[in-house]
Amino acid sequence: MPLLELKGVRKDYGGLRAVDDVSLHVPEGAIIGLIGPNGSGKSTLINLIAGTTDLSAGRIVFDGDDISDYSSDQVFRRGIARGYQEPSLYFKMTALDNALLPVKGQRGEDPWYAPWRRRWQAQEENHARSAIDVLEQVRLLQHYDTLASDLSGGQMKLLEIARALMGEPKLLLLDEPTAGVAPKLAYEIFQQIGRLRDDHGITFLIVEHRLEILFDFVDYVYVMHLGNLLAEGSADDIAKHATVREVYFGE
Amino acid sequence: AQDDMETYVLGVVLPFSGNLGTFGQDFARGVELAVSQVNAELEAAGRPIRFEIASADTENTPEGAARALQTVVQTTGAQVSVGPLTTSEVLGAKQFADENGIVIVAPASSGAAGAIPGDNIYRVIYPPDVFASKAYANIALERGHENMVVLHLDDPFGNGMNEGFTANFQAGGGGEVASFAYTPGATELSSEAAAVSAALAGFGDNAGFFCVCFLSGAQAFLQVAQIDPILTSVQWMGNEAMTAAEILADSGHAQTLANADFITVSFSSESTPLTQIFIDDFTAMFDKEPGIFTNYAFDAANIAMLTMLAAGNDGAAVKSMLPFIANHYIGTAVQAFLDENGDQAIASYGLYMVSDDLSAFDEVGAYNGNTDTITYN
Amino acid sequence: MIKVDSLTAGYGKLEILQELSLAFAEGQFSALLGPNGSGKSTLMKAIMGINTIFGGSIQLDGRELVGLRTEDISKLGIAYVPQRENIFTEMTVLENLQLGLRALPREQRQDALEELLKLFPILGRRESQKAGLLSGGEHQMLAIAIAWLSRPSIMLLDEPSAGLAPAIAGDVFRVLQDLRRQGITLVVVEQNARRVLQYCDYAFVLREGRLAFEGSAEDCLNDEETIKGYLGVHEGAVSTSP
Amino acid sequence: MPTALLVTSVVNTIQIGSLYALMALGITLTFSVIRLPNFAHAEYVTVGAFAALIVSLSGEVNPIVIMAAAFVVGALVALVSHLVVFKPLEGRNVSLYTLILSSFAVGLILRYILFMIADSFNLFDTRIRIPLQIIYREGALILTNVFAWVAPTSIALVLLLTLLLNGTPLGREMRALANNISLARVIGIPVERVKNYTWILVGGLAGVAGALWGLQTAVSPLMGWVAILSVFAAAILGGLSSFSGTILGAYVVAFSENTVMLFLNFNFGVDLAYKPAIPFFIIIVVLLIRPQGFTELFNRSRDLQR
Amino acid sequence: MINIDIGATAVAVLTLFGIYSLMAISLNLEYGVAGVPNFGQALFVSIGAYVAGLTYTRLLPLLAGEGVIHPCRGTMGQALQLRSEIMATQPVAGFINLGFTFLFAAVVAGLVGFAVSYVTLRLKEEWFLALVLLVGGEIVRIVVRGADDLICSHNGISGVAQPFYFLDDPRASAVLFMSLALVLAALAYFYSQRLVHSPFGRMLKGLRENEDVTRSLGKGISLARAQIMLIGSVIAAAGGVLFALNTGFVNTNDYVVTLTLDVWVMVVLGGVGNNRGALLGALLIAIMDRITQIAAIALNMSGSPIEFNYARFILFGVILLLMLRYRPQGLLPESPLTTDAHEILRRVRGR
Ligand SMILES: Nc1ncnc2c1ncn2[C@@H]1O[C@H](COP(=O)(O)OP(=O)(O)OP(=O)(O)O)[C@@H](O)[C@H]1O
Ligand SMILES: Nc1ncnc2c1ncn2[C@@H]1O[C@H](COP(=O)(O)OP(=O)(O)OP(=O)(O)O)[C@@H](O)[C@H]1O
Ligand SMILES: [Mg+2]
Ligand SMILES: [Mg+2]
Repeated sequence: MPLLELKGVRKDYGGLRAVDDVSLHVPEGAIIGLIGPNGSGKSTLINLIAGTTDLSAGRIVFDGDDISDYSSDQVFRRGIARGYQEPSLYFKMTALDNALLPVKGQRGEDPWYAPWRRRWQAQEENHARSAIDVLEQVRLLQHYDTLASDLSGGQMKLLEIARALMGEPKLLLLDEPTAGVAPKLAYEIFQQIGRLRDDHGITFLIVEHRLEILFDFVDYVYVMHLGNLLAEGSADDIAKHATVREVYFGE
Repeated sequence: AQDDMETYVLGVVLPFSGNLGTFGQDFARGVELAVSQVNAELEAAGRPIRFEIASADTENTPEGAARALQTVVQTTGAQVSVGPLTTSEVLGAKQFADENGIVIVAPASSGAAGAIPGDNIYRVIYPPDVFASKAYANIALERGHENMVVLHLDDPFGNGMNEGFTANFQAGGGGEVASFAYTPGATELSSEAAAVSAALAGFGDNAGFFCVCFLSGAQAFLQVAQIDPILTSVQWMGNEAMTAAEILADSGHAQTLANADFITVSFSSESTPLTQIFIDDFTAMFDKEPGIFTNYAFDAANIAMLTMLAAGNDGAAVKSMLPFIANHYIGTAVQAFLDENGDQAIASYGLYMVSDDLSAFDEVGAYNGNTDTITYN
Repeated sequence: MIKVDSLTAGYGKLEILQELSLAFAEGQFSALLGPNGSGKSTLMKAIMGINTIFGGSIQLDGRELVGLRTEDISKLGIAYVPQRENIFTEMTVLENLQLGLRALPREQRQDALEELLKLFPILGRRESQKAGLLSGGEHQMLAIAIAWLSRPSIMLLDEPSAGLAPAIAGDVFRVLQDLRRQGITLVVVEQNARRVLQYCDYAFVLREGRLAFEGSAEDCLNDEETIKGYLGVHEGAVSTSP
Repeated sequence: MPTALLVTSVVNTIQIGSLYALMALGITLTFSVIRLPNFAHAEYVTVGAFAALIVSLSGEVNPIVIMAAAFVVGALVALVSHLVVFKPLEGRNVSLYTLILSSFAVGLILRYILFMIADSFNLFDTRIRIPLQIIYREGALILTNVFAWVAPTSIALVLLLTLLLNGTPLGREMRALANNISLARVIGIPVERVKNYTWILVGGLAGVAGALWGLQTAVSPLMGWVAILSVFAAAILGGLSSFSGTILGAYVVAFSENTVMLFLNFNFGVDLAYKPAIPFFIIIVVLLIRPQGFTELFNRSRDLQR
Repeated sequence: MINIDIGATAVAVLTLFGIYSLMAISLNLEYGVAGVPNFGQALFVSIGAYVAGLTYTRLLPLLAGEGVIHPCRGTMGQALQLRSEIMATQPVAGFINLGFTFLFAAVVAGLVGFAVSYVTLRLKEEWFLALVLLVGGEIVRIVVRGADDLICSHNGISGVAQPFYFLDDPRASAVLFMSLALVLAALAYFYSQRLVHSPFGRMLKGLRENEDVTRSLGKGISLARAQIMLIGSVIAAAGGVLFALNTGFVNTNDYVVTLTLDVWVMVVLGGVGNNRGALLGALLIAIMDRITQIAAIALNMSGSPIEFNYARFILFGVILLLMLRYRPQGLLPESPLTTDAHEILRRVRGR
C-alpha cells in the first residue's frame, strides 16, 4: 500500500482549474519528483496535501487514513511536514527555537504546566538532544542561537528542512528546496535528503526545476501540465519523454 | 516680618482638557480673581497670611478627578479644594477627600447623586437640581402644557434633572413626559431634534419642550431645530447653560429662542450688588467677560478662603467651620445656607427670557424654591 | 558604461562589498556569479542607490550615481529586476504592465505592450488577475516584463530564471540575447552558471564581497579554479539541457 | 414612523452621509496608499473647521473662500505631519501598531494645540458665521442653504477623487507605492512627490469636510475626534480600499444613525442614548461577517482562465 | 508653594504603578508575546471595575448579614451609607467580598477574552481585531451606561472602598493597598515570565510571527490564542478591580479609548515582548503623569503664561513620537534568547 495516495484531486480558483483530476501515489521510503512548467499547479498540489488549501474534489489518503478534510495542523500531526517555496522561517527566533517549535506533544505548551518548569524540563532536555542531532545533520549546530533572519539563503533552506524533521514526519513535502541556492550547496542539500531517506526512512515529495540535480536522486517523477498529470516514470523515462521535452524543455 | 508670612494653598481641581475645558479655564480665572482680591485685602490689613492657587486637571473623568485632587494635596499640602466641576468628577474625588480630611467646595455640581450627608463635599452656592426641576415643572404646568418632551444630557446632571422634572410635573397633574438622552460631547444632534419634533407632533397641541443641555449641545440642537416646523411652534424651557452669550451671537438661534418663549430658571441672579462689581473686576483683570457660571467659582473660593482664615489650614477645622461661614456669606449670587448634606438650601432663582432686541436675557420673574412659588415682574 | 570604483557598500553598519572595482561595458551582456551571500544582489542594490554606500564611486557614462535617489537613477535608463518582491502584488497584471510603461511616450505604449504579450502570452491571459496570485514562474515573467517595458538602456536582473521551468528559462535567455542585440547593456546575476555563460559575453565572479575572477565567458568556462572552487557547477547524471 | 419624521431623517442622512463620505475617503486614501489607519485624520477635520471659523470671523461669508482656506490649512497640516512624523517612521520599517499609535499621538498634539488656540483667542463654542436659510420647502421636506452646500460639494469631491485614483496615472502610481514602495522607486516613480500629493489631497479633503461639518455644528477642538469612529465605520464598510464602497458605507452609517435609530426609537422605544453604539455595531458586524465590506459589489473580478 | 509630601506621593505613584503593571503585563502577553493586538484593554479593565460595582452593592451587604438596598435613584443615599459603614466596621466582610470580586472579575473577563479570541478566526486582517475590540469596549460601555440598574452608571457607584478602609489611619490603609497592588503585580510578572520562557511562550511567539506556518507545524493556534487571551484578560480585570478601588468610585466614563491607549503606550515605551519593559513602561507613565501634574502646578504658581494643562498632553504626544521614532523597540527591547531551551541545550551539549 502506498504511503500517500491522491485520487481525482481537483482545485478551482474562481473559473481557473489549477489542479485537475490528479491521481498519484507515493510509496513509503521513496523520493518522488514533481515537475512541470510554471503555473502547472505543483505548489497548489503541495498545498492541498498539506491542508493549507481546501480541495474542490477528490480524496487524499495517507497511511490508511482519509486526510482530505484535515486542517493543516492535523495533517502535520498525522505525519506530513512541508517546506515552502519562499522560505517561511520564524525570522525573529533563533535556529534552535525554530527547530523546537514543531515538536509534537510538548507538555510545556499547555499553559497549565508552562509556568512550572519542573513539569516539562526533562522532556525539553530530550527535545534539545534531538534538536542537536538534527541541526548537526544540516550543519547548523554552531548557529543554534543565531536569528533565522541572519542566516544565509542556503542555510535558511536547510533550517526549514531541519524544522520539518523535528516533527518526525513520515512524509516531507518540499517546494523548490534549492531555488536560488548556489549549485554546490544545492547538491549538498539533495545529498542530505538522500541520507535522511536512507537512515531514517523518510519519504519525500519534491517540486524542483533544477532537474540536473533532482534526477540524480529521485526514484520516480510525475510531470504536471495545465493542472493535469502529463507523464510519470523514472528520471530516464521522463528525460526522454517527447511531450515533456516539448512542454517543459521547450523543444 | 517676611519670615512670619504664612501661605495657605487653595486647591483648584477642574476639567481643563476634555469637552468641558472651556468651563474649567473660566472657573479657574474666577478663583484667581477671588484670591487676588483677598490677598490684596490681607496685605492692606497687614495680616501675615497669603493664599496661593494650586490647580490640576481632572481630564473630565472621575478617576482623573481623584488623581488630580490627590496630586494637589500631596504636592502642596492643600486642605481645601475648589472644584471639581461636574457631579461625577466630585464623586470620583470623594473617597480620597473623605479619607484624608480634604474639604471639597464644589461651585457648580448640582446632581442629586452628590447629596450625601456627613461627607467632605460642600456644594455651597449652587442648589441641588431638586429645586430647579420643581421650578421647571411649575412653569410647564403654569404654561398649560399637558405633555412634555425633554432632551437631556446623558450624565448625572441631565438624568437627575429629567427624573426630578418628570416626577414633579406628573405629581402636579401633568401628563406624559417623553425624554430623549444625548451623549455628552456630541457635536451633531439632528436625529435627536427629529425625534423631539416627532414626539411633540405626537402629543398634539399644548405640549412643551424642555432642553437640559450644555452649551455645545444646545448650539448643535438649535442649529437643526431652528428650521423644524414643529419645534419652532411650541414653547421652550431650558437650563441655565443655554443663556450663554455664544447662543445669542447667532441671530438665528436667538430668534428661535425668542419665538419659542424660551424661559430659563437661573441661579445667576442680579439680586446682590456684588454681581456687577464681580463682572467689572473680572473684565478688568482678564480682558474678557466672565463665562456663565464663573461667579459661582468666585463665591466658592471666597467661602473657602474665609473659612481658612477663621479655622486655619486644617481640613478637619475647615470642615467643621465651613457651614457657619457659608451661612454668613453673601456673594455674587444669593446668600448660602447649607442643608444636612452640605448643599445649598436657599433656592431663589431668577427667571429669564430673551430680550426684545435679542441682545440679552432679561429677568422676567423669580422662583423661590423654599416656598415653591413663582412670581413674575 | 557603468564603472564601479573601490566601492564599499552594505546594510546599516554592515559592510558587505569591500573596495570593489569593476566595469560593465556598454552593449555587453555581463554575468555576475558567485556563491550565496557573496554580495551579488548587494552590488545591484548599490548601483540603484537602495542600500548604504560607505565609500567609492559608481559612474554611469562619467556621471556619478552615488548620492542620487533610486527614482532618479531609474530615470537615467537603468532598469532593475530585484531578486524578491519585484512585482506589485496587490494590483492586476495589466496595471503592473501599465506601470512599467509609464516612462515611455504615449504613442509607443501600445506597440510595446503587444510585443511583450507575444513574448509572454500567459501574462495576457492573466491580465485581470491580481498579480500576487500568479504562480512562481508567472510572477518572475511579470517582473522582467515591467523592467523591459520601460525600454531601458541598461538592465540589471537579479536571478531572472530562478524558479522558472527550463522552457521559460530558455525563453528568458533568448530574450536577453535579443535585448543585447538591440544594444541594451545587460547585467545578470545567475546561479545556473553554465547556462548563462553560454549566452553572455563577459563574467564577474564575486566571493565574500570581493572580485574573485573576471574575464570573457569563454575564459570563465575554461577556468577550472573558478568553476570548481567558487561555483561548484554540478553536471547531472541525466542530461537535461536541451 | 410618521412621514414627517421619515422625510427629515432622510434629509439628515443625505447631509450627514455626504460629510461622512468626505471624511472617510481621506481615511481610505491614506490606508490604501500609505498603509496607515490614520486616527489623526480626525484632527485634520477639526483644523479645517477652525480655519473656516477664523476666516468667517474676519467677516468673509463666501462659502467658497471659506472652504478654500480650510483646504489649504488642512493640506498643510497633513503634509507637515507626514514630513515630520510619518515619513521618518516609514523609513524605519516599524510595525503597523507603532504607526497607529503615532497617528494617535499626532492627533493628541494637534487637538491640544487647537485647545490652546481656542483658549487664547476665545474661540470656544463659536460658530462659523454663515446664517442658516431655508431654500426649499414642500410639506415636511425642508432644504437649507447648508444642505445645498454640503451635499453637492461632498458628492462632487468624492467623484473627482474616485476618478483621480482609478482613472489617472497619478492614481495608479499612488496605489503602486502603497503596494511595494521600493519597487516603485526602482521603476522610477517619484515616490516622495506622489506621497506629498496624497497627503495634500487627504488633508485638504479633511479640511473641507471640517469646514462643512462646522457649518452643521459648533466648532470645538474635539469635534473631529467625536466623529472619527463613525467615519472609520464608513471606511471599513468600504473595505478600506474601495472608494465607491466607502461612499456607500458613509451613507449606510448616516442612515443607521438617523433613520434606523429614529425608527427603533419611535417604534420600539430604543433609547437614543444608544445612538453612539450604532457605528460600533456596524464595524463589528462588517468585520466579522463581511470583512471585505462593499468592495466586491463594485469590482467583481472577471473570471480567470487558463 | 510647593511642599511635596514625598511619602504619600511615592505611595500614590507606586499604587498606580502596580495597577498599570497588571494592565501592561496583560497587554504584553497578548500583543507583545502572542501578537494579538488587543485594543480593548479598557473593556477588560472595565469588567473588573463593573464587577466590583456589583459585588459592593449586591454581595457585600449579604456578607455582612444585611439586606440588599437598591443602589440607584431613591435609595441611593441609604445604600451608600450602608456599604460605607460595612467597609469601615466589618473588615472580614470586606475581605471576603474582595476575594469574590477578584474571582468573579476573573471568571467574567476570562470568558469574554476566551470568546473574543475566536472572533479573530473570522477576521480578514489581523489589525481588524484591534478595531473590533476597541469598538467592543465602547459598546459595552454604552450598554452598561444605558442599563442603569446594573451599577447606576448614570451616576456611578461611590463608596467602593479599599479593603483597609477600616483602619483609622488613612496613611496605613494607603500603604497596605499599595502593597496589595504591588504584590499582585509581582505575581503577574513572575507568572508571565515563566510563561514566556516555556514552550508555550515559544509557540505564542511563533503565532505572532507567522500564523499559517505555525498551524502547518501542527499547533492548534486558535486554542493557544484563546488561552493567552484568557490569561491576559484575567490579569487586566484584576487591574480593573484595583483601579476602581483606588478611586473608590465606579463609573463608565473612566473606561474609554484613552485608557487603552495609555496601556499601549506603556508597552511600546517599555519594549514590546519584554515583561520587564512592560513594568518599566507602567512605572514611567505613573511617574510621568505625576510629574507633569506637579509641573503644571509649579508653573502655574510661578505665574508662567503657558497653559501647562494643555501643554502636558502635547508634551506627552511629543515624547511618545520621539520614542517611537528613535527607540521603536522600546527602552528594553525583547531578547531573542528568552526560552529556557537555549540554556538547556548549552548544558546538554556541555556534558
Ligand atoms: N489563490 C489563488 N487564486 C487564484 N489563482 C491562483 C491562486 N494560487 C495559484 N493560482 C493560479 O493557479 C495556477 C497554478 O499555480 P501554482 O502555484 O500551483 O503553480 P506551480 O506549478 O507551483 O508553478 P511555479 O513552478 O511557477 O511555482 C497558476 O496559474 C496561478 O496563477
Ligand atoms: N537587508 C540586509 N540587511 C543586512 N544584511 C543583509 C541584507 N541583505 C543581505 N544581507 C547580507 O549581505 C550578504 C550578501 O547578500 P547578497 O544578497 O548580496 O548575496 P547574494 O550574492 O545575492 O546571494 P544569493 O545568491 O543567495 O542571493 C549576506 O551575508 C547577507 O546575509
Ligand atoms: Mg510553485
Ligand atoms: Mg541575491
